[in-house]
Amino acid sequence: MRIFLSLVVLAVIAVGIGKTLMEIPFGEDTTNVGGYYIQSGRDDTGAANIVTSVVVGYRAFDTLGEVTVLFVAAVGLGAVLAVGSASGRRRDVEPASLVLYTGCRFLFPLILLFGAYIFIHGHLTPGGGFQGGAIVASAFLLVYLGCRGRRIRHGWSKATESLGGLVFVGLGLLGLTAAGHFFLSNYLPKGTVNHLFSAGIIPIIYVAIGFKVGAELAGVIDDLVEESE
Amino acid sequence: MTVELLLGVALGGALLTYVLGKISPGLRNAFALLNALALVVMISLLYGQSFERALPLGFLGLELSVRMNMLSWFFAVTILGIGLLSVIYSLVYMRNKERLDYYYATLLFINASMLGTVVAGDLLSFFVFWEMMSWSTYLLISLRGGSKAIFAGIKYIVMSLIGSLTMLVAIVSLYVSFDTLSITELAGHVQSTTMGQALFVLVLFSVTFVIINALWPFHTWLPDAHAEAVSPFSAILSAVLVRKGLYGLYLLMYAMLGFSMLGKLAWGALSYSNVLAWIGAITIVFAAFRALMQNDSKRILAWSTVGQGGYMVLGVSVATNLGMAGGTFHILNHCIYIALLFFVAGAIEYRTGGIRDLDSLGGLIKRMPVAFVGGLVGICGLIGVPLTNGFVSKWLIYKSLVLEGRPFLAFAAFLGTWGTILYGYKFIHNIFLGQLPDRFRDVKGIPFTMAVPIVILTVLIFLFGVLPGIPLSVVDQVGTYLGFESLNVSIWGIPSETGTLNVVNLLAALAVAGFIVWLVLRAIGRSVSVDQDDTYAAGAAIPSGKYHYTVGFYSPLYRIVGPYVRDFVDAFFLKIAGWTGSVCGVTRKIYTGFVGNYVMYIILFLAALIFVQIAWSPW
Amino acid sequence: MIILVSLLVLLMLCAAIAALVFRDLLAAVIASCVVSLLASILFYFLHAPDVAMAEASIGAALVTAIFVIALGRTRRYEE
Amino acid sequence: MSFLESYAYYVGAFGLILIGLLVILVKRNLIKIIIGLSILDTGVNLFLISVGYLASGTAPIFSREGIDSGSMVDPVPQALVLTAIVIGVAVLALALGLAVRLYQNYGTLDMRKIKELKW
Amino acid sequence: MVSPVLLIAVPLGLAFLVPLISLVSRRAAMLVPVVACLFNLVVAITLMPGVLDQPVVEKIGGFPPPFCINLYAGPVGVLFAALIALAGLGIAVYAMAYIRTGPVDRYHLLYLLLLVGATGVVLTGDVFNLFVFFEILCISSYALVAYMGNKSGLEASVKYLIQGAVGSGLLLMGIGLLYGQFGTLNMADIANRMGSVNQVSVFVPLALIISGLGVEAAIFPLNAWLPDAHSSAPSSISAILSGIAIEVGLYAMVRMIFTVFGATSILMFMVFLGALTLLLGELCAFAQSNVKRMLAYSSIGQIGLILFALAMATSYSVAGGLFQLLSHTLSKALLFLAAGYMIYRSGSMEISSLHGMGKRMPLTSLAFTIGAFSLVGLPPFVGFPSKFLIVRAALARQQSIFTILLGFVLLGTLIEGAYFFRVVQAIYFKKGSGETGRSYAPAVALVSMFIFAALIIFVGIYPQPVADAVGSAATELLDRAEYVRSVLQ
Repeated sequence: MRIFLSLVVLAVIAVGIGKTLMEIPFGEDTTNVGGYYIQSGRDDTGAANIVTSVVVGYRAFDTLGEVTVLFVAAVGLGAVLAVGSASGRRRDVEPASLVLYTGCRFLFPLILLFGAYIFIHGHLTPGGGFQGGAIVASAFLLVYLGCRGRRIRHGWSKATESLGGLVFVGLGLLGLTAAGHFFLSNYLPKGTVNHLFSAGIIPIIYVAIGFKVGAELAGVIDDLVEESE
Repeated sequence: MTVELLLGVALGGALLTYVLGKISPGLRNAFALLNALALVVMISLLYGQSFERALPLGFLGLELSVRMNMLSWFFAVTILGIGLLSVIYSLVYMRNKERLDYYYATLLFINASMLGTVVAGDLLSFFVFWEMMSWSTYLLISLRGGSKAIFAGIKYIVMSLIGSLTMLVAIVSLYVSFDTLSITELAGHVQSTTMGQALFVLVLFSVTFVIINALWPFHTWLPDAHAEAVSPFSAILSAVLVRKGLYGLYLLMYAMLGFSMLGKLAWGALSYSNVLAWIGAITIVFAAFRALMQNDSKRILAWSTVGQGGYMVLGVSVATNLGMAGGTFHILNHCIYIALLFFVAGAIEYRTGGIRDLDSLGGLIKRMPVAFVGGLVGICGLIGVPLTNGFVSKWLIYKSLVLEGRPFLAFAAFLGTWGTILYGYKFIHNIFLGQLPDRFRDVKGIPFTMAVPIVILTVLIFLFGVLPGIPLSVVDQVGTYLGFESLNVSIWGIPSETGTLNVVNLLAALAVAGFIVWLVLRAIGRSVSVDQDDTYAAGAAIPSGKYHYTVGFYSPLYRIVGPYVRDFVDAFFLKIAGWTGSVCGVTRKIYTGFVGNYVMYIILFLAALIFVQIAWSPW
Repeated sequence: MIILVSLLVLLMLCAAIAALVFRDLLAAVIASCVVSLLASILFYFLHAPDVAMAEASIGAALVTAIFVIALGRTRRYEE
Repeated sequence: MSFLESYAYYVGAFGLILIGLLVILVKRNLIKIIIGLSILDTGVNLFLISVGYLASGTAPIFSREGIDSGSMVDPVPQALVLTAIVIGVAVLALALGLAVRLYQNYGTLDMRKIKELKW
Repeated sequence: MVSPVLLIAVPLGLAFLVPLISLVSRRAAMLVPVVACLFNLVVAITLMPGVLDQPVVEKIGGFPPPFCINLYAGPVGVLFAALIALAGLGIAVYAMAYIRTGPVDRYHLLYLLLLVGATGVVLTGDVFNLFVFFEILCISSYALVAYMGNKSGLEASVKYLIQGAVGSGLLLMGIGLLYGQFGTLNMADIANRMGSVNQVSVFVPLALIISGLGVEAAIFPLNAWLPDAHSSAPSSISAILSGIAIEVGLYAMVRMIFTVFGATSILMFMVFLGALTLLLGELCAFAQSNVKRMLAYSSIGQIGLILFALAMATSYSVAGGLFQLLSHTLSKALLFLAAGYMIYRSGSMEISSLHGMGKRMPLTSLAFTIGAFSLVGLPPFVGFPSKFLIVRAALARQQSIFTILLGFVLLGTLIEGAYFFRVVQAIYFKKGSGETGRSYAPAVALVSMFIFAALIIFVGIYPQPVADAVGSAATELLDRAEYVRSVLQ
């Protein structure tokens, strides 16, 4: 009964959306803002990756919000799992096998490095702070899986989160005082496109995001794996 | 002496009373008394003045104003006078009770807001003060605590809220049409309005005023509220607060709409005044019988308040200068004797330890003579015995009804008076006459400060009864202010072509009649007083409690009319409240607690929007 | 190309339906992981390498890991 | 064929969205509902990307000189989806945390049994 | 030159600072929201006079508007920002005393982020940015609802989260469809191009967006999360959710309908929906015996009233709706705050356990009474001018349908009055069982309550400045062309 009703209702919605999609031809150029970004994104922001120039340049404010969302979730998860938690005990699990342990210890720095590469080169190649951060976090996930009992120090992860966010906001606020008087305006020299040191504040922001996202996602995993404190 | 100052003193005094109460109770009492007294002095200084002034504070682009004229002055003086007496009375009555700071502050606040309603020069400030009056009254009705008082409070505030919401709609509708709320300006504009709107506004306003004036069928809040409030406050409720409804009717019918407009709002016999008059008549009769059925001293008085309101409305709706004068004068008179009676009932309650049940009182005449005199005079005024003020006003109302050719209405009014006599007698008899129950042997008389208001009011009843010209000259000025022809008032009464009301002649006639009665009684001989236990049934003495014959007073009458005078309106309203409760109980079941359902609501809402658009494309 | 895409889409929808019907929650989680992974491939076909990366690393990997951890602390089967 | 060409992605996207919604609507297990949310998110993301697609386009990255900027796909939906993915994972993480705590408190994840709050 | 972006950036910076601060001292974190709100209040008040003449369009990143995200600090935005800062300040002060258990630093951090999200929603001029800030607002409220970690809090939070997530999914779908049709996300730009496409095809995005935002705005069939969440959250959070979160949702919805879509044809439907929401909310509230749940349902009713007024779409009615929104924020926040400590002392949320509170906690009870009276719309409290404006607006439409709907709305108010008066009586006039000793709420909490009470009375007596601000806000909301012009000039 319930399924039937759901299907009927969803069918109605599908029909409605389908009708609307007729107006949005697939695979054709309907953009107007996007076209501008492609045309002048390189000059405006100095980033080769136009997605990056949109994410950290034109729509950097969204990204600030996005970072905040992740921050909220990490903090909120901590709060939810911490308050009135049934036990502060760590579950005793048998340690991983030596092969896994050694493999993890070996892979951990490599994955970290890969993550760092991804977010440092965010303005040049696909990837950026979020992807890099997620990879960094997956390194920590590996540690949890392979080297049970190891945990990141909360002080450090908190400080990283905090500093990452502060760098982002601080860079933005500097824009108010620096050239142009706009929040998050790209006031640093843009350099040459396709060079590592180019695109003004974009790489700095992406690095900050990378650290922050890495720390937050690792914190999320940490919170879920262990009931903290 | 300005009205702003008056209002400021009244409102500020109320707040200050509360603060002072936190410092010292004595200081608070003194201040409350002083404040009430100062207000009376101030209002008497304002006698005869007439002005309208804008307040410095506007409200949402509207100009607020206060005004003073005979109508306002008349109502203000009753409010402040009863307020003062009530405060005096409270000093002892409320002693040793809890929350006195709250009590005095709220009492004075209610007085201040009532004062505000009558001096308001525009409908918005009228409404604001009206609402302040409503909620502060609500805060005081339940003061005693207990389920009955709480029920009375909620009943009052819900009715009152209905009234104020309808009034708000009416006021705003006027504002939307004429872009002003000043009463004087509206009076000019209203003449140009359409019939439909006039009727809309009139009906909405009338609902409010009928509710607050507790006319049938919206009387149901009053008996509960008046009976359950503390007595000094019941006096205020009954004497002045209820009559704000009449003030509203005056404003509406005469100050704003005017005769011509009222005259136009008629379909044959079904005119606004007629409907109102019949509501008044029904109220009179219904309330008289309901009062008769009560066994609670304050409830009797409460129902009599309902009934007397009917007289006033009768007088007002007749819309001749005589009827108007009768109605207006009756407001004053009622205010005097009902306050007196509540004070008396309160005094009995105070001395007997909270007893209001008429079956268990009796014989208090010797223990509380002042109360007896006050009660008797008050009841006489209520009934309209000659030489008391009630007589004059009722006489004016009857006369106007007869002159206007409204025999049925006049008959209803007479019927009501008979009822009044019956329950008035019951009140006096069951409290003061008959045997004194043993447990009341040691009851003391009324304390001095409680006696003061009683004595003052008793004197006033006689004064206005014997010299009706004093108040009538004021009443006449109210009438002329509202546009009625002036009555020719002399100090002794109203001389006119169709029979003269002259209290001197009446006095003489009564003196002669009294002398004859005295002679007859003397000729028949003295009655013999016997001891209470000096009665025998089949030779055996019965314990005195058994034949306390106030129990079941009028019970034959109850058996006959009882089934027909149930308060079915009240029952109806309670039923509506019950229905609302069940509707609520059903409605809340929407929120089943299962989150899948909740998501289903969201999706259904979306699907419904889309479906309607696809099917009918209304948007 | 279009056939490949259609197949992927079909596979993805099948995985999604599998996630709907599996009573073993772990299997359902893996199915949703497959959905993400296939979506990630589709992103790549749609010339969105950034998004593909993000979906693969976040949507497929991290989310699945979080799910599995959470499953470990609750119960594995639907009641 | 042309239908597939035009709408394969859309079908995929809205298929995911509808299946996700269906999971949320008919399933009682909280984890299942959260899986549904994740599928819903993926579907929405896929839809957004498909909106920006240009049939003959290239990825919007000037990875080497001489790429025709006219043939790039729209970068804006990609930026949006990046954001949406992160937001999705944030919500999911929080939801799973809550689910864990809820399980500790109620001993079940069946939402039909978890309805102390109603009416 | 004060920039409106400071309203978002500075509190956000402070929020990022909190983990560092809490490394030093956990309790010190509780000062951060207070500081942030004070700052925002000052900034918003500084911006206000200028904005009333000429809205400030802040281009973030410095690109020309359709290409950047812009903040639109018009009268509405700044008014809301000020309101958020004001209510946020009062509740933050209260929470300093009220929140004693759990990771307090995280509480204050999430609280601050919730305010940031709300401020972002009201200031932004970009559809997707609105979504992002909305998520900040929602996610932090999910977490805060569950903050106490008790059964009901967790349950409410999960239910809220599921519905909220579905809502935001729908919203995102709607935004996607909009982008597909217009190729832009800037509100003014979309509004500008709205005429150029087939009106039928924008309906589905509109429906999606209304449903999505409607979940957070708690309009009738979409509001099932609200009573649970508002009644189970810590009282300070109930206050901010009732006072700010749902209003912000409603604002977003109205902004979408008025400015972005210019969908005047659906407004009549929204008027009905508002009246329906009002009636159902009040009816449900009437049947409650749990005081916080009653307040929560009353919020639904109030939202219905606000929606009713806003959807009538005349300058009077929108002004009245915004005024009502403000008065609801102040009153409901005060009610929840006062109820919070009464519940804390009596240990139960049942109305029957509040008996005799008038004697035990006189000041808190007074605060509750003021809030209740104001919500019912009694003068001289702030609820009255707003009710007056709404009634005026409804009658000024001069159509009998609006008069009839107004009758239903007033019926709702009557029911609301009945249950609030019932509670006030329970507090003051019923004899409480058990403990009767006096116990005051902590001074800090009382200060916060009295800030609200004083505002309620002050604005109730002297509504003119607020009425002016609200009036120009209404003009802004209704004047689509001016909005487009000032952004895209």
